[in-house]
Amino acid sequence: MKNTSILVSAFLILTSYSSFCAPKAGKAAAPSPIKMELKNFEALDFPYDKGETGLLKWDHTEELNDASFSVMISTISEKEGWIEADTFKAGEKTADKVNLPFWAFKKDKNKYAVPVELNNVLSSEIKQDVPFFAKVKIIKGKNSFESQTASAAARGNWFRADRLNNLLLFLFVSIVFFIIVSHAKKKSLFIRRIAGLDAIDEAIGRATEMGKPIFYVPGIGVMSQISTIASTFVLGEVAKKVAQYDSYIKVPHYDPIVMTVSKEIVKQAYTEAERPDSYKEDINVFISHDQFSYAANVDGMISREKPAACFYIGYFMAESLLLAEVGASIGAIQIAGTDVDHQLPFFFTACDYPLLGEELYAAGAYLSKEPMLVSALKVQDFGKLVFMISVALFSLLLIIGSKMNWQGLSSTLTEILKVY
Amino acid sequence: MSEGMLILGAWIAAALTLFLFSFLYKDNPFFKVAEHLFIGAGMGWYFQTIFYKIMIPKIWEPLNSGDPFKMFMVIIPAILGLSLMTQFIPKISWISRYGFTFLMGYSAGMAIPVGLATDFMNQILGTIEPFSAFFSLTPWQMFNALTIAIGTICVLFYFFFSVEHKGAGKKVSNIGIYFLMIYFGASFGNTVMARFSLLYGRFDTLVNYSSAKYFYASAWIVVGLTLYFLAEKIFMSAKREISQ
Amino acid sequence: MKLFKKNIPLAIVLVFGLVSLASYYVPNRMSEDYLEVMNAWENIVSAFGFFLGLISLFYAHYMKIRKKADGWGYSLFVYIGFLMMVIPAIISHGKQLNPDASLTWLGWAFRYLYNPLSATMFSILAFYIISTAYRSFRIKSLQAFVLFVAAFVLILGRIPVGQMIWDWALGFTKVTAGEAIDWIIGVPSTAGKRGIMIGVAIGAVVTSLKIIFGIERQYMGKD
Amino acid sequence: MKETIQKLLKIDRRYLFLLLTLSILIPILKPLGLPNKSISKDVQNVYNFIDSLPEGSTIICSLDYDPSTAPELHPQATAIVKHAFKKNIKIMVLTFIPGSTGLIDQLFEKLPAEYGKKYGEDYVILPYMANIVAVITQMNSNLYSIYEKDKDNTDLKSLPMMKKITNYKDIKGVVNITGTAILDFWVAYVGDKFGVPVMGGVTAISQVGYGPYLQKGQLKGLIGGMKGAAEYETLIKEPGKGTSGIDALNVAHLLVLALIIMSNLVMFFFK
Repeated sequence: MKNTSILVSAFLILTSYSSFCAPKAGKAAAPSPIKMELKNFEALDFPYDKGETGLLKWDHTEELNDASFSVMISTISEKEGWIEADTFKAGEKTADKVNLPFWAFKKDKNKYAVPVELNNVLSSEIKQDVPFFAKVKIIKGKNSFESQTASAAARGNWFRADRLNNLLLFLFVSIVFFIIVSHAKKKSLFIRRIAGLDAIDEAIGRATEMGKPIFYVPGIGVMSQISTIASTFVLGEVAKKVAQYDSYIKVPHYDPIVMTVSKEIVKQAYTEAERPDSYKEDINVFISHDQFSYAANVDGMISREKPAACFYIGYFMAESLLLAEVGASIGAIQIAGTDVDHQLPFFFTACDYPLLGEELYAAGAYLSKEPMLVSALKVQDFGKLVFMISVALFSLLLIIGSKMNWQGLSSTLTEILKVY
Repeated sequence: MSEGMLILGAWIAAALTLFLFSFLYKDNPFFKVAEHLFIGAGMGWYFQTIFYKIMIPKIWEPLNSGDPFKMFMVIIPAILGLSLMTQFIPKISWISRYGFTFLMGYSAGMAIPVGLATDFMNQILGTIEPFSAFFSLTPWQMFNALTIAIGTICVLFYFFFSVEHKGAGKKVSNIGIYFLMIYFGASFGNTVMARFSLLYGRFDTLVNYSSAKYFYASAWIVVGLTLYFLAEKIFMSAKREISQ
Repeated sequence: MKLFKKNIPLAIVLVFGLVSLASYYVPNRMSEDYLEVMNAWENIVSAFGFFLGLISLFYAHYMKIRKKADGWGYSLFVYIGFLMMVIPAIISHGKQLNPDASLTWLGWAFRYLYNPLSATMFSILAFYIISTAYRSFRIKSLQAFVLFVAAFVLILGRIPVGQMIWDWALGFTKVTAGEAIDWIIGVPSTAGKRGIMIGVAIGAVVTSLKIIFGIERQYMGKD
Repeated sequence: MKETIQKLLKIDRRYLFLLLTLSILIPILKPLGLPNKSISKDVQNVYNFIDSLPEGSTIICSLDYDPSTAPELHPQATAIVKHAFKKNIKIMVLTFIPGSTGLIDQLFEKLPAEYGKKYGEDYVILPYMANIVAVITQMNSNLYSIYEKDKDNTDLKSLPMMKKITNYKDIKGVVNITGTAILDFWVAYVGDKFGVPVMGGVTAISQVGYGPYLQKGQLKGLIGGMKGAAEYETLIKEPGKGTSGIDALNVAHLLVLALIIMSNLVMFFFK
């Protein structure tokens, strides 16, 4: 891999460099009769980062026991500008304590590996590759010794090998995604009943009978939020039905871009329902780009216009209950869906038909029955299956492992799943 | 700011607070005034934020910096932003798509690895972690670890879309529903205190504004509102009698 | 025309999607710069979007006033509220505090106009929480009972008097209210929340894939 | 009779609103002094820590809350400041969220005069800073490289109480009162890294999440919500907003519980 080659070349350059300058440094700083050396002391670039961190390595030897170290860094020259970057005791900061997974970093307990965050040491923002010099002061009792000087450059790397687990998972998911989606069949696939979505017809029908409007509140999300995208999908289907029933819908907006998109969608829905003449520009109204004034005004509108049905579908924060409770007080049928987990309890208690979390994403597929979308639902189910199986399998493995005392199993599993 | 302005401020703040609260009794002209003022003030607040935090430092200054690269990096999003305005001309309104498609791609791309990392891998890890030293746990901790793992699986099963929830599947998804109920109940109950504290804070401010220092602002406004509602009630019932 | 209306926008989504995706795996400064630029672009585009909203808001209320529609008088207050924030902002150059920490005009408008309105709207939730609780925590089924118990324990155990009641009624169990709350939040409630979160995460990943590869394009309208 | 009781199920919700208003308003006007005897270990720890500091030592108070969480957190901050003033401990106030500057002004409007304290000698208020991690790490070497001036633009070094202070070595402890995740930064970057004792004051909701930090001793103590504030006020024997607040919360919570029990009883026996 490219990384390793960079590492190796850096290593070669550095070792040659440090061996070249070591004698000089040794001569300069050798006042004490007993000499302590660091074995295999080297400065490297810290791998897989954007180039702000260097790495110092040396072997642990017996004579270093109960010593302590003070790491010195200079970016000017090996003679001046030394800044203390780190101090620690022997046994700390060994290579197995570096926060990188086993496939990306050799975790040798008998080697010190000290990352040096140049940003923090120099207290300035680093914008390009920085060459630096490093040496270590070894303090043992009252004596202190200085090691040879090593140097390297902290450079930006091109691949985060520590995130390989994430990348593999992503590739796996996308392959499954493409296989399932490209085999989408024309005949309808089974989707389990989602009560909240079945109620849409009932709600619109009732509003039509009573001659009252329908409110569709898309929440305070911006267009790039997944819940808002899902909401525009449901809006399309709801608007189509409203057009068919020749009822009246109102969509109050928080975000102007979402309004732009919603206008197109509602217009399209009316055209598809063959009622383009019933479409009005004031179906989508902009209210306010401020959370609570939006809530206040929508509350006011609901209590004045007394809609027979209210939809709250999209991204909601504290206004969830502000809207749902006013809707409930005028006796509207309320259908609500959001993926914000901590607002779900309020929709669940105050509304008639809640769509819980993921059900919102399924709404588009459920209502349109479009094969491509339905098959994407299968991918979602597959993902859940993967989760369930891995939890079951890994926990079983861990339980057996802890019974049989398998060393390293839990740390290996942890590193595979850990986010770096 | 002079003392007088602070007292005036207290009167305005007390009035607006009480006007919004009056909605709890019923919709009324005072609430409507506060509500519309709030829309304007909310938009005004954002307007000045956008003007002083985005328009000036991020658009105006780079454009005047004379650095062609910086200017270029502002002109592109500015054109994309302007394309949104085609919304007002129905014939070419499709151009506004260009204004947000890049945002859609950008945020969709960002969402995937982060979603996999924090909500997928991390959650598996969190669920299985207690099992790594399973036999050194107390029986109660063992029970808890198993409950979380099994509960999570049941809840996920409830969300399965392509399987009909019948027979054993129904039982599993039912167990999942119980876990959801506990989450909903607990999360609801947990929020109660925070909301009550907020209300306490509002009331405390109102009580503060009703002190002599502010010439009893909140007290006078409460009296005024009460009189209004009484008068309206009497007037309305009188009107009803006449119409009967 | 289809090229401009559909294909190019979809290509933009694809390209930006893949580049953003890759930036997670590339630690180099370039990917950081890319994210910074995207952030700035997002800010600028949404700033223009805000003006789109402002224009439609002003237009709608202007029409109400011109047509003397029902309640047109209230529409005047939209403009008043706007000016009451914007004029002070211009006078005090967008700063809320003077160097001597006294309020500027904008600071005054924020503290006595915007803030009470926001905070009051937020605090109205306390009233709605009580009426929702009254209506919906009725034990009609076993599921509703579980919902009720979880909420009840959390409400009771949070206040000192509640803890005293708990100790009086359930003291013999040697479990304190705090421990019961910790258990509910830490164990069964975590399972419920985690299930929702994982479902949502997978749904979000799949939806993002659909967007990047142009399978989900409802947001572009249909023609 | 039965029908009248049944009507309770569909009671006009405005009566509920009225009850809630009274249950919160009355304790504000006339504190009931409901029992709040138990004092949690974590609050006691904060109190003990500050109480045992030698006179004249300096602590940092990072006050990072805005009006939305102020009802819970402002009483905590008030109690801490009162305690420090009583013990003649000097306070350095920092903030990392812009919304809290007004609240900090409010806090120091009257308190110092009551305890005969002077700005610059007994306490100092530093200006708002945006980048918390950079600031709190940098303060380990030299705080003047970040804060040259105080919030009134006076040269910070010229203030009497700053004479002996250059970095964390001269600071005895940090109290961070916040409704955000800023406390996590203090724990991770200052407590763990530089060994300065960190204590927190948080909202009742986020209190649960800090269990692990307390257990491992990364947090020396924690004040949680209004109850924590009330407990602290009891400890320093200065009942204030926390005490009346917890009264109000007690009554309001009991009201909710009574209402949901009542609606269930009515449903069971009369339907």
